[in-house]
Amino acid sequence: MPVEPLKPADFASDQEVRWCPGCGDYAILAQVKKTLPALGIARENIVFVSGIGCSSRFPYYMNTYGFHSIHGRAMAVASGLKMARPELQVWVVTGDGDGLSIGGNHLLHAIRRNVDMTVLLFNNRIYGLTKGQYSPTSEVGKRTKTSPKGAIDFPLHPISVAIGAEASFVARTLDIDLKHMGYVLERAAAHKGTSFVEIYQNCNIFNDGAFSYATDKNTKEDTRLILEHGKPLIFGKDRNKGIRLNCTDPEIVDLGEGVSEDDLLFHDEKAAEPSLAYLLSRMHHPEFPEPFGVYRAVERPCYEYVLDEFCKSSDPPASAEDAEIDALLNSGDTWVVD
Amino acid sequence: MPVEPLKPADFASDQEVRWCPGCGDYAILAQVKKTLPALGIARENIVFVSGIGCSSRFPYYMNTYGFHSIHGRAMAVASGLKMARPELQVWVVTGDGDGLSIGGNHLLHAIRRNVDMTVLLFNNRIYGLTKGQYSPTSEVGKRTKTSPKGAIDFPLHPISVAIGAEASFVARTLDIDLKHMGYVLERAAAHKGTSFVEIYQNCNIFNDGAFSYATDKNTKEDTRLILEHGKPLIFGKDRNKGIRLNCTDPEIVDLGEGVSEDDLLFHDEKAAEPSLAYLLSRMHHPEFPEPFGVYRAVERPCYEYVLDEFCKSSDPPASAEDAEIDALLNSGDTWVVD
Amino acid sequence: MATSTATKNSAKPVKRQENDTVTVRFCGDSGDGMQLAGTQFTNSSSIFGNDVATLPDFPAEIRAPAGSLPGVSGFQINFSKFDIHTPGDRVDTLVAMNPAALKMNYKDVVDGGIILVNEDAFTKTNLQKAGMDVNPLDDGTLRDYRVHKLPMGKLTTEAASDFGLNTKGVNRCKNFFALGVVCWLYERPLKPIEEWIGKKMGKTPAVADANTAALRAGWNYCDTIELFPQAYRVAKAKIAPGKYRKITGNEATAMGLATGARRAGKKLFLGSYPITPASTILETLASMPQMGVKTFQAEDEIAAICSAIGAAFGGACAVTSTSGPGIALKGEAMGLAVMTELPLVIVNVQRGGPSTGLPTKTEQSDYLQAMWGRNGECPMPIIAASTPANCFDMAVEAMRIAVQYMTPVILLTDGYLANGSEPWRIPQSKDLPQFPVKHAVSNNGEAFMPYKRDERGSRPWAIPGEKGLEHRIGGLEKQSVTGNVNYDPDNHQAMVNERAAKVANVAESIPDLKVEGNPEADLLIVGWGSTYGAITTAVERANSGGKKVAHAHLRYLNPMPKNTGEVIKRFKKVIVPEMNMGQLIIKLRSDFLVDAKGLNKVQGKPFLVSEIEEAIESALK
Amino acid sequence: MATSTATKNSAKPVKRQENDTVTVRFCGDSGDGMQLAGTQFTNSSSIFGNDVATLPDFPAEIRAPAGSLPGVSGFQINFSKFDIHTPGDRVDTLVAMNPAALKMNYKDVVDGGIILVNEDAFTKTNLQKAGMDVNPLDDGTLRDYRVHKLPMGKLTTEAASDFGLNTKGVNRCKNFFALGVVCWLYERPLKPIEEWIGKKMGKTPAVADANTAALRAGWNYCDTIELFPQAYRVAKAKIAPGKYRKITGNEATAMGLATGARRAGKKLFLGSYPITPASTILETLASMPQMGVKTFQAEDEIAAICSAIGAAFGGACAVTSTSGPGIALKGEAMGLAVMTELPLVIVNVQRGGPSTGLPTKTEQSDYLQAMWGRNGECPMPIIAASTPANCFDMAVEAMRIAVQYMTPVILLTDGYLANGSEPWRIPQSKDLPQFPVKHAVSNNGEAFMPYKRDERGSRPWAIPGEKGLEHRIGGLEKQSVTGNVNYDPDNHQAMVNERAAKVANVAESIPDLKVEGNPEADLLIVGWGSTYGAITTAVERANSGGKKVAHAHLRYLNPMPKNTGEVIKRFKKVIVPEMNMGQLIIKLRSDFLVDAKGLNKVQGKPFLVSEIEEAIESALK
Ligand SMILES: Cc1ncc(C[n+]2csc(CCOP(=O)(O)OP(=O)(O)O)c2C)c(N)n1
Ligand SMILES: Cc1ncc(C[n+]2csc(CCOP(=O)(O)OP(=O)(O)O)c2C)c(N)n1
Ligand code: SF4
Ligand code: SF4
Ligand SMILES: [Mg+2]
Ligand SMILES: [Mg+2]
Repeated sequence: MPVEPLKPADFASDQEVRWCPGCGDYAILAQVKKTLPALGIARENIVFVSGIGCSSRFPYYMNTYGFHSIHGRAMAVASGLKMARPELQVWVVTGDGDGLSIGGNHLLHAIRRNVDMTVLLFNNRIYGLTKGQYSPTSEVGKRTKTSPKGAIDFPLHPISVAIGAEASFVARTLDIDLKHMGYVLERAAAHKGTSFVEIYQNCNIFNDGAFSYATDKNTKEDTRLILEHGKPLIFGKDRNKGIRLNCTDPEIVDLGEGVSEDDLLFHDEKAAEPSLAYLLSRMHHPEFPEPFGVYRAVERPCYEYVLDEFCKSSDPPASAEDAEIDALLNSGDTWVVD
Repeated sequence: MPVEPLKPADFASDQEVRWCPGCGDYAILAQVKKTLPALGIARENIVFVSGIGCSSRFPYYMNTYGFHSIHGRAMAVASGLKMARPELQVWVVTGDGDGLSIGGNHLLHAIRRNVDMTVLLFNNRIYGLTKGQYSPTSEVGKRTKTSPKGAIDFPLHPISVAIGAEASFVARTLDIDLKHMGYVLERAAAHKGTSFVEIYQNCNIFNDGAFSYATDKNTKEDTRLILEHGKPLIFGKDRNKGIRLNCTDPEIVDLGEGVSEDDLLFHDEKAAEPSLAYLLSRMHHPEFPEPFGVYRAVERPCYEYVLDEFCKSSDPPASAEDAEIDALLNSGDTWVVD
Repeated sequence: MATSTATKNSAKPVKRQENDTVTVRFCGDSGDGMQLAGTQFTNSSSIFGNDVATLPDFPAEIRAPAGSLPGVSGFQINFSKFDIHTPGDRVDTLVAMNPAALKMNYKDVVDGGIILVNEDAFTKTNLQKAGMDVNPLDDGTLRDYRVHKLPMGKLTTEAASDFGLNTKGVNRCKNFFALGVVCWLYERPLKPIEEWIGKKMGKTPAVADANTAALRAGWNYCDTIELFPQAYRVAKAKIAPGKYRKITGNEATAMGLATGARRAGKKLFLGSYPITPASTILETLASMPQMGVKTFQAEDEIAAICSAIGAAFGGACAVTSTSGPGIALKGEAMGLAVMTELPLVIVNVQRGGPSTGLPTKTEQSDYLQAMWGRNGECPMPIIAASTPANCFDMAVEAMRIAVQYMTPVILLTDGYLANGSEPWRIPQSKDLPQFPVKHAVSNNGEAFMPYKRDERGSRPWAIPGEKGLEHRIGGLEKQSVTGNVNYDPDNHQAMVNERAAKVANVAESIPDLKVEGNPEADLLIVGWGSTYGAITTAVERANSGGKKVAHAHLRYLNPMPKNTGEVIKRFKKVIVPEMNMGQLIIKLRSDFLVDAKGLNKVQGKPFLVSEIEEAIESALK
Repeated sequence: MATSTATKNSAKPVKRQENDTVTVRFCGDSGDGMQLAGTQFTNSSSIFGNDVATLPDFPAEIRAPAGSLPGVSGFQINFSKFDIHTPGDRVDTLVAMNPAALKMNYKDVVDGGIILVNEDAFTKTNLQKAGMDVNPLDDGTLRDYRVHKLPMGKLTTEAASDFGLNTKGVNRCKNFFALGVVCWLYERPLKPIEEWIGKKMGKTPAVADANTAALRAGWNYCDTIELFPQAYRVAKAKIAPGKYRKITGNEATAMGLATGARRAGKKLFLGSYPITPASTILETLASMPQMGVKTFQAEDEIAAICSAIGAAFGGACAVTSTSGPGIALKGEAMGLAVMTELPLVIVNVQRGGPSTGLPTKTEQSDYLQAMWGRNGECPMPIIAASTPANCFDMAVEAMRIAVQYMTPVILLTDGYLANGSEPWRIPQSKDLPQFPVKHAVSNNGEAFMPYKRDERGSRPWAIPGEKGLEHRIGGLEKQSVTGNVNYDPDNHQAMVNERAAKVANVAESIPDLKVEGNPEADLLIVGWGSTYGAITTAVERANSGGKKVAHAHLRYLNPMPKNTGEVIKRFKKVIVPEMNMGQLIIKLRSDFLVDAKGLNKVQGKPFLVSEIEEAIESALK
């Protein structure tokens, strides 16, 4: 069925957007709206599912089908929806609290099952909606209302978690880099399987500047490493620095002084085993530039399509006499009394 | 306080052990009892906490303090216990269902917090207690009561999950290799932080022989790779095969034919970053020998000890007049009416 | 009490005493195959033409140590020439395969009843394992019973060792030997059993032949050595003609759900997580992909219900099944289903609580949880099945209410119904209710109002894929009609009222509460759920014994049938038997201000008929 | 109505009308600092010597778009020369900082009441953001009120721009300008406010000075231009002498828990997960490490309660705090606490439901969930606080009951109590109850019996570290006395009974239900929780208006005080006001078979006094 070309504005619902002025969520919303038309999927076949949190308000602002569920359970709701209706395009929007604190287990299991949907985890390293408690991605020592002496929980790294859970697609992008986000979103949407996308998102009210090192014009070339499949890992304003492998440890080297591009680590999204992607996920600011882009994109069967193969059947006719019911009820040992 | 030397039998409770005859759990129980005396910790200072499952019956059989909690929540119960009483030695016994299905999130978070306790995950790749449904570690295609056409969930690898969750100590052992198990248990108990130990365990009723490749005398030398810190990765009956690194991919090589030990990957438990440990966790039968022993053992602050530093205080004296209460209640803005 | 000659299987004529009703219990070690023997005895009895009711009793452990008390497994069958409703209070014939089984069960045998023991198992070791110093076969313990000691091990070995099985294999046939004996005793036909063996074990002929040989050996042994001075017969019951099958409650629930979805014209989606005694619903539905049934074994109970809610949003007939502890976990998500007004069936196969409690035992103690186990004003329809076969009808009903009223519906059954079985006259699809779903469709670009209600109070079910109906739902309070998020005080009150009214409206679509027994009585017994059999039998007996008692059994617990208050207030005395400490009675007393009295039992076991008879008696005193 | 001269702050004498009670509401955009202005006004009033009660009203969004309707934030204070119990039904003076705030609030002002608006904010854009076409200051909308338009922005700028702040910084001071105006109007002392500014903002003197200047400018503006023809005074209340502080319900709960643990001679452990409106309990306790309080922000509510159960097993005074949806998640673990009989306090700060509902609004709709939201027979003591300060006492009580009866205890408060505040006479530790815990100790190697009960029905609390008491507990049914796992039918019944009896025994340790108001009346109002203030005021007014009404307020909901039935049956008519659709009333009707009538409101807002007065009136008609 041909779909008329849509514009970003067609994806805006009639609900007033209610994030704090200056919140990074606005940029993400804008970019998602910009990306969707290119996918050529009719609005009615798209569903946004979320949990609870500032980020999870997202579905209300999209003129598609949407489900703002309960805290931490978006992945489970979305999984069920996708199993029942494999033909839909399903997006999950979640936060670092929603997706990794209360919802960590559902994330883990949806990812391993490789249910075909795109997961956007808005990581602002804080609980926004409940007004500023630390989150599982908050750094050690962070002082918040619930950690007045500084947080003592060692943070999770969302991408490491996803890779530990057998993710087939993992990527990272950033709220303010719309172009990069657009690329990543397109790739994620195109991937068959659970596409896990971490989006660094600024909460200007409770954790302002958490990612300033990666957004600041002066530092971003040195703090970000843009991943490109099949290319060596090069970064820096002058693109003169690279990442080399020392056994399983990455190290930063200066290009040119006896080190050529060929000595560098080459990115391979499609590596059969995720060890390279995992290793990349360990590169953290300030020791390393942080990798952005697609860490891993491999093919693996999707749960709901295999399930659908087993059960292939359209909605049954609602007929008064139903041979399949009769067959079911009469299966097994029966006897006749007359 | 000197502790009188205990014998394994001292750790047996008066409860009759009720696993199926032939169950791998018996061997683990025996070995835990054998290991404990050497630790020199008084019985009353040891607590075994579990969830629900066959494996989770474990605490009943130990003459220590014990808590058989609810399905999936052992890690949370144990974490709270340890926070309240950091001086205790706490063991968690869980199953692949209890720990990785319903309890996956608590496992993840306890591990990242590095609460100082030893977690024994009995992996039999099946739900035993509920009579044989597939588990999150069951292989794709496994036929069980709930997967009559074969399971379509891609399994989790417990060690990859633990590493993805920032584990400071990760190890694997096997029910029938008591000596190896003893070594791993001792190491795990000695480690300060969450020690995660996967134990391959045979469920002879619902999943018999799941690990026969690793237990069978004829194959075990070729299917198991015993990790030793600082040593090259060598295996095989004649110890003539090794693991070499090709970028981030392990490969099997034959020693001698132009390949020397020095070309092999050397094990390093203490690597600052867990990438090596992760890579090892990706070596699966039948493509690779499976690594047994300590994958990773690094130091990191433990949540409950830092918390205790903040709150250092013994149980308060129960005195009629309590200056600290009065100080608390009188804190903030007050005024006097007279 | 007439006597008659033997069946064609028998070598010589046997005198058989006619009985109306008999209760047999097989018990032994978990490894002894007692569930199988019991099931086959049931099948044979059903096919013979008796009415039957059964009660399996599993140990909590998978395989407790062989010969130990916790390892004992039992299976009880009541078969009769009349309609029966319970597996029987007390046992006429007990088969005990080892000392532990004997110890745990002999007290349930009627005075003068028959006890058949496998003598070979009464070794010193086995006696010790059962915690017995002296052999109860010798010390007079069993003096009130007719005890028959059979060397079943030896006899089975003799009969079954010619087919190439090893010793262990041969020994495993002794449940069929015991079965053969009891079949002889009660003149059960062997043919259905032999056919079953052929079908199930046919692939390994050695096994099939050995078991058949053991079965026949049991029968022939009785025939030959005249083991029993007296044999019995239970005449065929007057059973409505039709095609029958034996059905357990969980099978019936699973089939009812699958059927219900088709009667709605939809596919079924089940999101579930294994838990005793509900797992077999998941297992049964997992084997029905040909019906378009999709099952999903989720990572936990919360994911299970949430996946079902997602599937319901997508347009599936969605179900989640579990037992009490699982419901406790699902509470928050049940609230989401109430707020989003999506159809969803939630099955609770109740078990002994609180907490992990007694996982393999039965109880009715989750009624209050079903009513009120959620935050906020969160009403849901609740219905309960009364017999194993009734689980089918109530599952269909649950689905009907869910889709017609756009609401989650709780279906309560329990461990006793789940595992118990009865013969079921198989209904024909054309006689089953139909309630095809009509999804909302776009109306010329008219703005879609997802919370605009119809005459039932239901909102439209618009599903993704329908162009023009794009809308958003969620757990926040919504504005009436538009469904937008709304915090207005009056709107909240209005929506709370609308949700309550919708659930109350379900009463318009359910049958009146029927009064069984003697409607002119002063005493009314009000029951719900699986107590149906025991109450019915007790009330029948009381009435035929000259007393006057009425019985009303609630299958619809929320809302209750419209005439419930009128019925209950009509009687001078009201007794409410429940396998809990008094739960439904709280609602009855509060709603109707009637001084109903509870009859309560929390022992992991169903009521005995006699317990209810006693309560009737003392109430009428 | 006397008049008097001005305070020392004032330039010239002002005539002041004496009022008994006044209600002021500050409202504006979330960014306008209304909560702060309200709090400071409250402090000043308390210190001045009035009785006060407050009600903040937060928007559900963190920062809805500036100027929008959902972004409106409010804070209401009632201050009086008498004892008061509510923040006031209707508003005497409203401060509205922008059009949206005016629109959302003006209808609550009494006829002829004062409305102070920040004229500068009534721009076209702002009017549009509030969805208004015409300016309500001009179109007669406010004709029934005394409206004062102040150019607060401009005046604040003039006053506060000399201290080096940028425009934004200066503009942020306008809440203090408004506060200065209202302080003048009601003769509130500025000193406590200025001291507070000095303490909190002292580190950045520019900010402190600018705000102080704005505050004084507000006051002086009134003084100078004679803005109000009439000023007011509310005389000091006759307040019991002592040291006072202002306290919100959540602060009181947190302090009560910390205090309770010390009175038990133990350390406090809190396992919690943030959720509105309970988060501030976690936040407050997180700041008390000096009291030996350990707080743990868990990954979810289930981990939170389970960590607390683990801590209780270890010997801590353990607590978990949350709101309704969190309780729904904790149900299964609450059952574990019941089965293991460990002390545990579970705080539910109720909010609007069902599901996510209205997170920032108040409701009492979790009583039934507290009673029955778990599988199996799973009884727990439940208590409820009636005022913000009473949260302290009830938190101490919850801890006492938990450790004395070895049981989880539910403490119910709600969003209204949590955020509302009142002056609190600070108790002295020596006057507080003490209940030191005695852990079980080893007795010469005698076998330890973890489920042997004392006269209260409590089992011993033996904790790891005690040699000789090693034992195992868990969620499976346990044998009486020994605590071993046990599936015996009679034992299960016995244990269900023992657990119920223990909870019932709590009634022995609690005060009788008191009858307030006129005990000779025919009409009794039965309340619980935060309706206390509104009911008390309504009953006082009715009685002083010549009617006869009694009031009984339940703080102990399970078990109820022993005389509850007797009290309730004594009256001809019983009305039960609840901020739900009728929950406690179900238990009252069922327990006592009394035809009590509900007065129900589910609007996310507390009862108005007038609503209860009306119910009294129509009941007495
Ligand atoms: C069951 C439950 N527990 C807790 C909450 C309260 N809550 C709402 S959102 C949230 C965390 C939000 O953090 P995050 O997911 O990072 O989203 P953000 O607001 O930062 O975008 C919490 C704790 C809730 N709504 N439901
Ligand atoms: C809340 C809850 N859900 C489900 C169950 C049922 N249940 C008990 S153990 C178990 C799985 C056991 O598997 P595993 O953890 O692998 O242990 P094993 O028996 O294999 O040792 C399940 C599903 C339960 N007891 N409680
Ligand atoms: S609180 Fe933070 S995350 Fe939430 S809307 Fe405001 S800026 Fe965005
Ligand atoms: S079912 Fe399996 S895991 Fe459980 S006790 Fe038996 S053999 Fe062991
Ligand atoms: Mg966040
Ligand atoms: Mg297992």
